[in-house]
Amino acid sequence: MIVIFGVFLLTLLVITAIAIVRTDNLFVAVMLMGIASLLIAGNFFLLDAADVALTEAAVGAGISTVLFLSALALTSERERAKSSNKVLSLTVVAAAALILIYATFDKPRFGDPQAPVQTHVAPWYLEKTPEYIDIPNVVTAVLGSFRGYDTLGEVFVVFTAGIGVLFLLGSGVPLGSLPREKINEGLRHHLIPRVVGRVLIPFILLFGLYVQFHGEYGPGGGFQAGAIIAAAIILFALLEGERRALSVLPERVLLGLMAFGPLLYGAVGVAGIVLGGNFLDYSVLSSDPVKGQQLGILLIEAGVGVTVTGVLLGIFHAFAARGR
Amino acid sequence: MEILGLYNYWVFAILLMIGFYAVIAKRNLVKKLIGLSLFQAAVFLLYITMGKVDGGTAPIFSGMDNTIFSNPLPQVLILTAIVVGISTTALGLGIVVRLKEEYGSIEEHEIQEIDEQ
Amino acid sequence: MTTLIDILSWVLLTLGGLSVLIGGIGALRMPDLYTRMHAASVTDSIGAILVLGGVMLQAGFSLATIKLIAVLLFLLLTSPTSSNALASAALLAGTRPLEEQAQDDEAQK
Amino acid sequence: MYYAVTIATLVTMGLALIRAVLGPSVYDRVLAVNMFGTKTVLLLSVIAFLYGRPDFLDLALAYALINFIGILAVLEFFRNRALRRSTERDEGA
Repeated sequence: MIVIFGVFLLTLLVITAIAIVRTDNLFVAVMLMGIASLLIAGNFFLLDAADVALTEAAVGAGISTVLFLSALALTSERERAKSSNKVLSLTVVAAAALILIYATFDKPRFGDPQAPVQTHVAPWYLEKTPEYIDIPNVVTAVLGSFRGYDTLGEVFVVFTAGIGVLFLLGSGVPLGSLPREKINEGLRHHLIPRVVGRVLIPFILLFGLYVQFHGEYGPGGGFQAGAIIAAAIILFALLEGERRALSVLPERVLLGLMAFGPLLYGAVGVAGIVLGGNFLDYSVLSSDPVKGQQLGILLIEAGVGVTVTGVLLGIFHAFAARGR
Repeated sequence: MEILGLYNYWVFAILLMIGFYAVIAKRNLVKKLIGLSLFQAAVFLLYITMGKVDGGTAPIFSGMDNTIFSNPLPQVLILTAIVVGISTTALGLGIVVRLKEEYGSIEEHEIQEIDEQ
Repeated sequence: MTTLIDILSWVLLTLGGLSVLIGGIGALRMPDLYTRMHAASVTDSIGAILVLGGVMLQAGFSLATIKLIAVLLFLLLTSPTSSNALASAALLAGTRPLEEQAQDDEAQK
Repeated sequence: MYYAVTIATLVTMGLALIRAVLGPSVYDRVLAVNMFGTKTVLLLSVIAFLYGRPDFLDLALAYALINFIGILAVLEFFRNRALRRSTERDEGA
């Protein structure tokens, strides 16, 4: 039965995707992307990926809509040109789709426990996590410890993307030099959203912290928590105007946060070397190897969370500042 | 159920190609980025689908014995990829915004025309 | 006692599912934006209360119930607010309710 | 019984999607997205119980908290657009 739910959601997803490509109104396309994100998160949940669904929820529901809309506000809302070489592109795409579908017939069936993916390293992770790290969430264990190098790389990619956006867009005109009426006051005159939003923001922040520190026991971790906390502060900026948001978390602090995460992550790795282990080997951080692993994961998750918050907020402010 | 056994992969292929179509056929740069996001979503779907095990549950121990767990590894890869995806999309949007400021347009062929002049 | 709670929760879940469905049909079939909004709010308020209430009865007294109460509270806070924000944005942008439109058409004749 | 509720929610999601694709105005689409969000919250909470893993209610909680931001961003976008149009008109006049 659950398989059929998944099939239904996926069918809706395909319909949404076609609608996204067909519409020439970019605002509508962004709205439909929101729906696609909800559908795909639902699917991830059905496919047993609670952590991934939580990430998609944290990123897709708020932040990506906000970013696309601020880009649309700076560019244009309508697609003007007709598609180029429609027939040719459609032929290429259809041919490639057919080849891909033909290739799927060699794939192991959905959910097959004997598929090569399931037999290679995954059983080892599932078996050894209680022994080496002793935390319930295997995803966090793999993310933080077994594949720590990968995650370090990803954190650097996020950091680089953030730096790139800041280089491209800069931070715009400094707020102090602007005449008063030019400063974006946000939705201050909309009383009801403002009151409700104010009630909500502390809870979102609290939930973000819960996701950050509960990540070893349930779905969660630095990536999700960073996105959720950034979402809370973006909500504040939308409601109270950017100036208030920037006085809470000034740009210098944001830059510091962006750099602090990778530094903390790297420092934990170097600490491993100094204490006589390998890079990113947390076992030596404490006298008890298991405790050391747990401590290491806690620290690097904190680093990840800080970077993601800093980068997403930095990007948001860079786009918002460009509108002035 | 045999027919449904590959449905997720078919949706992956179709979704991937819908995103790809937006990237190659559309001339609006924001639309191309939206297409790229769809493309990304399709890849995420492929990975997560591969990690699913029949009768399994999410790989988070909950004190129950003899439970089958789905594969944690694809989930780790995709979890980080989602956040990386949004930051790179933001970078792309940043480039589009700068192009609009310099060329006054976000349509690919108009930018090319201005360049050729 | 458990049977009673079970029956009660099934009743709540069925009613909730029904109201969600009715609201969905309404949101599709109603003639203009404001009436559609009215239909959609059925699914957000009574539908959510009934469904989550039914699930809560199944969960018994546990952490899950507290989370469900939180979910319900936040839903009841946010969805009317976003409906209100949307309606005011639409009204300010010049979308008018159907009846008013009809009256104007009459007046023009 | 969970199945019945799930099916009802899924069908409603389908109906909301049709509304989002048909439009006709942008507000209808925003309404559909909003409706879709609350339906996802219901779906996730019911499926968490269907799977017997109520600890995954965190997901529903995340959506209940965060969906709001998208709608506010849309509101802000409309407000900005109205402002831009009025300044353009002023400059044109």
